[in-house]
Amino acid sequence: MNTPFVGDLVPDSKTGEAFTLGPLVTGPPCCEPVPKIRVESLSLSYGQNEVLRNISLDIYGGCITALIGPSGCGKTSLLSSINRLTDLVPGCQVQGRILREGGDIHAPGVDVHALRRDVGMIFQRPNPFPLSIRRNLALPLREHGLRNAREIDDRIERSLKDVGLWDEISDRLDAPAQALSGGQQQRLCIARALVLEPSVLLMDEPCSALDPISSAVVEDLVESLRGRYTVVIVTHNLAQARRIANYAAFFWVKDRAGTLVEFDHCKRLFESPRDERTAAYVSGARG
Amino acid sequence: MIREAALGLSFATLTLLAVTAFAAEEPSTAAPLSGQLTITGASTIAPLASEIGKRLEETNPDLRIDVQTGGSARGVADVRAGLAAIGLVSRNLKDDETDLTAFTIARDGVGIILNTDNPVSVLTDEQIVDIYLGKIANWKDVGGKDAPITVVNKAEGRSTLDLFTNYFKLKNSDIKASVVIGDNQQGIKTVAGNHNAIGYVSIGTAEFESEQGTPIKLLPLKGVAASVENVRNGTFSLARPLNLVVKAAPEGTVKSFIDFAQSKDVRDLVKEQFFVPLQ
Amino acid sequence: MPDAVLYPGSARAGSTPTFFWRNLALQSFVWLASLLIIGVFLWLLGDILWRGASRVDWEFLISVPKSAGRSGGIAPIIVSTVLILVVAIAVAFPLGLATAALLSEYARQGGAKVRGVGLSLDVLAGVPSIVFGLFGNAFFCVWMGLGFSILSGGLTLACMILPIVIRTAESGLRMVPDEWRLGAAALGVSRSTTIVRILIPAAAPALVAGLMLGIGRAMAETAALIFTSGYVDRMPRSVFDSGRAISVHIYDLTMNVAGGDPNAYGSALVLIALLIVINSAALWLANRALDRKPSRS
Amino acid sequence: MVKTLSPNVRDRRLLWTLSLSAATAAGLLLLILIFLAKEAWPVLSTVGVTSFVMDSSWHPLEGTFGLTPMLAASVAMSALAILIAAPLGVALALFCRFYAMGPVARLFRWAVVLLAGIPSVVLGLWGLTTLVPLINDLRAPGTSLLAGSVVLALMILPTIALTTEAALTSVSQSYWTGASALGLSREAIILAVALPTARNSIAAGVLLASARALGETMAVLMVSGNVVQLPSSLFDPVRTLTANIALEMAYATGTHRASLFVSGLALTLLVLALAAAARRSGGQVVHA
Repeated sequence: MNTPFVGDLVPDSKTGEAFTLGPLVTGPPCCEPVPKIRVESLSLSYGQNEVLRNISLDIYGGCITALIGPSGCGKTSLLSSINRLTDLVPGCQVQGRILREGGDIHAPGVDVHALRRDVGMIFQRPNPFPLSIRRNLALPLREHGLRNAREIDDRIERSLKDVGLWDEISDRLDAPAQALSGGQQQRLCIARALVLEPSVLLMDEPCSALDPISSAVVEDLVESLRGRYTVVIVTHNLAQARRIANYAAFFWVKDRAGTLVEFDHCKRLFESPRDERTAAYVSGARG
Repeated sequence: MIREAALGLSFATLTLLAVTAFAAEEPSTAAPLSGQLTITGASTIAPLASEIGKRLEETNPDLRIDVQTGGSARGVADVRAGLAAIGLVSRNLKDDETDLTAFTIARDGVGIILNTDNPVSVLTDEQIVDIYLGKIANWKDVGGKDAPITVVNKAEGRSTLDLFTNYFKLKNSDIKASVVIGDNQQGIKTVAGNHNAIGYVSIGTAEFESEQGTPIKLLPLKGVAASVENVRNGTFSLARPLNLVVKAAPEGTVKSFIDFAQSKDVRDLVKEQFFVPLQ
Repeated sequence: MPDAVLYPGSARAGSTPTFFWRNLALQSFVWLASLLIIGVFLWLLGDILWRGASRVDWEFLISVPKSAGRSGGIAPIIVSTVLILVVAIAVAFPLGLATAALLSEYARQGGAKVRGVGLSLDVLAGVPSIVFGLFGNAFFCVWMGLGFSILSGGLTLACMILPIVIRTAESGLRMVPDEWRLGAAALGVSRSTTIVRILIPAAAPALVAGLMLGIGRAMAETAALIFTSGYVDRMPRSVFDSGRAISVHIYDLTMNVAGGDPNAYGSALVLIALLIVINSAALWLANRALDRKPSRS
Repeated sequence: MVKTLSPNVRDRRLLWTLSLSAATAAGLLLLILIFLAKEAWPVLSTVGVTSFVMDSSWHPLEGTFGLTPMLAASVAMSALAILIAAPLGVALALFCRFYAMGPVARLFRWAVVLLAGIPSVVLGLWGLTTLVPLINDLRAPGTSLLAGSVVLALMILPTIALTTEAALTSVSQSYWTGASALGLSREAIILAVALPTARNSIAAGVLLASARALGETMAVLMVSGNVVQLPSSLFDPVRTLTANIALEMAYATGTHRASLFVSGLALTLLVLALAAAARRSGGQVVHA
């Protein structure tokens, strides 16, 4: 708890390779200098395979944090441990802590459903349920106890407007969701997360399975979410990270486990990286 | 949707159950005969008993007669256990079955059948015994073609087998069968499909099948032709009674059924099933 | 030549003729075998059609059997058969679906216990129907006091088709892509809702297919039903009545009733027609389930 | 109604319900075994297991209880049926998957499903009136191990064909594309890629089919002759364990009846062994 996070990079006392970072000094006005989520010495393994080693990282409220790095360095695993989706993976062990607004999400008695309601997640491939568009959005609402049909409809409308889908599909809400185009499906999935009014959104390469035009639409959408939501996004598209993120964390595989190499303001990480691996990666020389 | 359908289905079944449970407890009306009568036993008699039951139900709409098939032994066992009011036994009662009373409703002869392609037309009792014991294994030994004999025998426990082995003083374990069959028609089909087979089946059905063009023929026994007529007049000796058996003196519905089954009213049914009506 | 890539040991360069003959042999075997099977099948079907078609008309379907089934129709037999099936499905489907959901969705947590369930299902699938008949007779008819009844027969068949329903439903559920499970979990949707609202509808075609297999097996069953649902060929008034299933009817007509063959073939034809109807209905249902337009429940 | 329950409670209830169902399903087998054992006990306790194994003949009314010939007949008939049905079934699946055009494949598949649904009684009847006379022309009496095996093969062929086809379908399309990209012929792909990949599932399907073959009753009863003897040739009439039960059960009482339950128990244990073997081989089993 007493890890300093004011000021600049402080090497971790144990490995000297994990970092924490102070609040953004010159960031956009939406960013609050308060860590919404704090990852403390997190290690994660699937059975014998260590995937993440000793990650410490602060995620600031209202900002977009990009996780970058080559494939297989544990970015997605980190993402799914924030909403405890890793619980579903047999043999997955998590060490260290993840604090959400000060409370450990792994503490006994934490309602995992409530956690996931507040921490939405978008996947790489759009995964609308094999139901109608309306039911895709109504299902999570009903699940979390909303029964009033008008309120459900209102919230469906609002979230569809938020993702810019309302004008496109408001006349066919009862059509199967899987009849939508890929980009529309992904925006529907974002709407499905937003309809629960979460405070955090985890995005696992939300644009990588889409065509360039849809990808641009979704990217604009993500950017528009800044300020209202805390967004953590995994992306392989460095230009995209550079365009939209306030913070960036660079991961690299060391001894077959993912480690955090550098965490900084996005601009600084790209323009004047401290670590040579980061420099090589962001310049396109490696990775 | 599937879930709804399943729910609907379960609901429908439950309703059905409830309704029928109610229906089952309905008090009987003032019709002459009512209630349910369960009859189990010999598969030979079951079709006949079933038809008799239906005819009795026609005049007594509240009466239900359920006939279940099995074997004579099951008829005896179910009557003893009280599972059935009447048992069907297609043989005379044995010495250890004196606790039961039998009412004969018809007679049935058992005849030896051959395929019509078989030139043999007469076999003596001794020859039949030797064939079943495997001492004669080729038709040429009894005046037929040079072909191995296919011996068709009945499965253990059947009363036709009992009748056959008793008549010829055979022990079932000594019989060298090539085919063991269950019910009557299987015997007829087996012999019809095999030129060199010999078997024994109910005479009435064999006569009928033969008339229908099934390639089987009945052999005379001791010079007496195997025919329904000769069973009726008692000259054909390989015959058996078809019995209804009860534990206690019959009364009520049971008595009515037995009386009806023995009456002239069902003669046509007995003939229809190729059995021999009582004199 | 390219085969050398896959058969480094067996292939010699330039040995194309070997492969030519091998390919030809396989090709002819596949063709011959398929034609043989279809030939035998057509022979069988043609046989039944030829012998049964003259018997089957509307009258045959709506009248009661006369003279032990030699003449008359099979209306009560059809009703009994359908009732037995309804009972069997109403019991086996929910039970099977629930068990399948456990096996596919919770298998990891169950460990040895779930494996035990799986093994016992495999054995159950192999238990001869006649043994089910013995069991059903002693358990449902005698011990539970249901007697010879459609209910006893249906319950016995439910036991018999349960493993089929479970195994097909299980594999159907397993084939539902994980992304929906993850997506639902990420929304904080409970497992129960995920299973009921997403996975089961998604697996509907497989579930229906499994049910169809079960129904097919159940309809064709003779041995288990003679001892449980019984022999009475009267129109059943309730599921507590004894009722003769169509395959029992066919068996009795062919094995026990002289002159019963024509009606036996007629009944067999009806049975096969029923199977076709049920099969097509299931396919139609499965397709509808796939692209149905869900209402706002 | 659901509103008042938190997701956790709902999940716990669901798990409970599902476990209960699974326990019922699994308990069923136990119930059947217990019941069989209970009914078989009177004769097992007095006569002993050894006479069921050692006695050379089956005349329960005369005190001999040898099940070995029938066990041998059951195994031989099933094995022979598999020997006939497995190559044919796999060939049919290959045909539907790799050779036939769309509608033809659908037609064949439909025929196979229909064949799976033909009641064993009808197959038995067909066997008795058509097949048995044919075999009888070769060698009397026609009702034989061979007739039983052929009818059984017809019955289990759909199972094998459908399982194999399901397994072949699950062999991913990418293999097909990849193998085609290497310029392999259709036959090479089948032999080198498709069949080896689907091997386990096919094996599991065959084991399942053999369990079915072992358990089949009515058709076998009608065509195999039912004489209790160790088969020495294909043309010998034999009696299987299932046919034994069906032939005599309705007529059996006392020790005779109990010894038939021993048949049932023996059969179930045989299937248990098969199922364990199928588990070990480990493919995904499709029931058809």
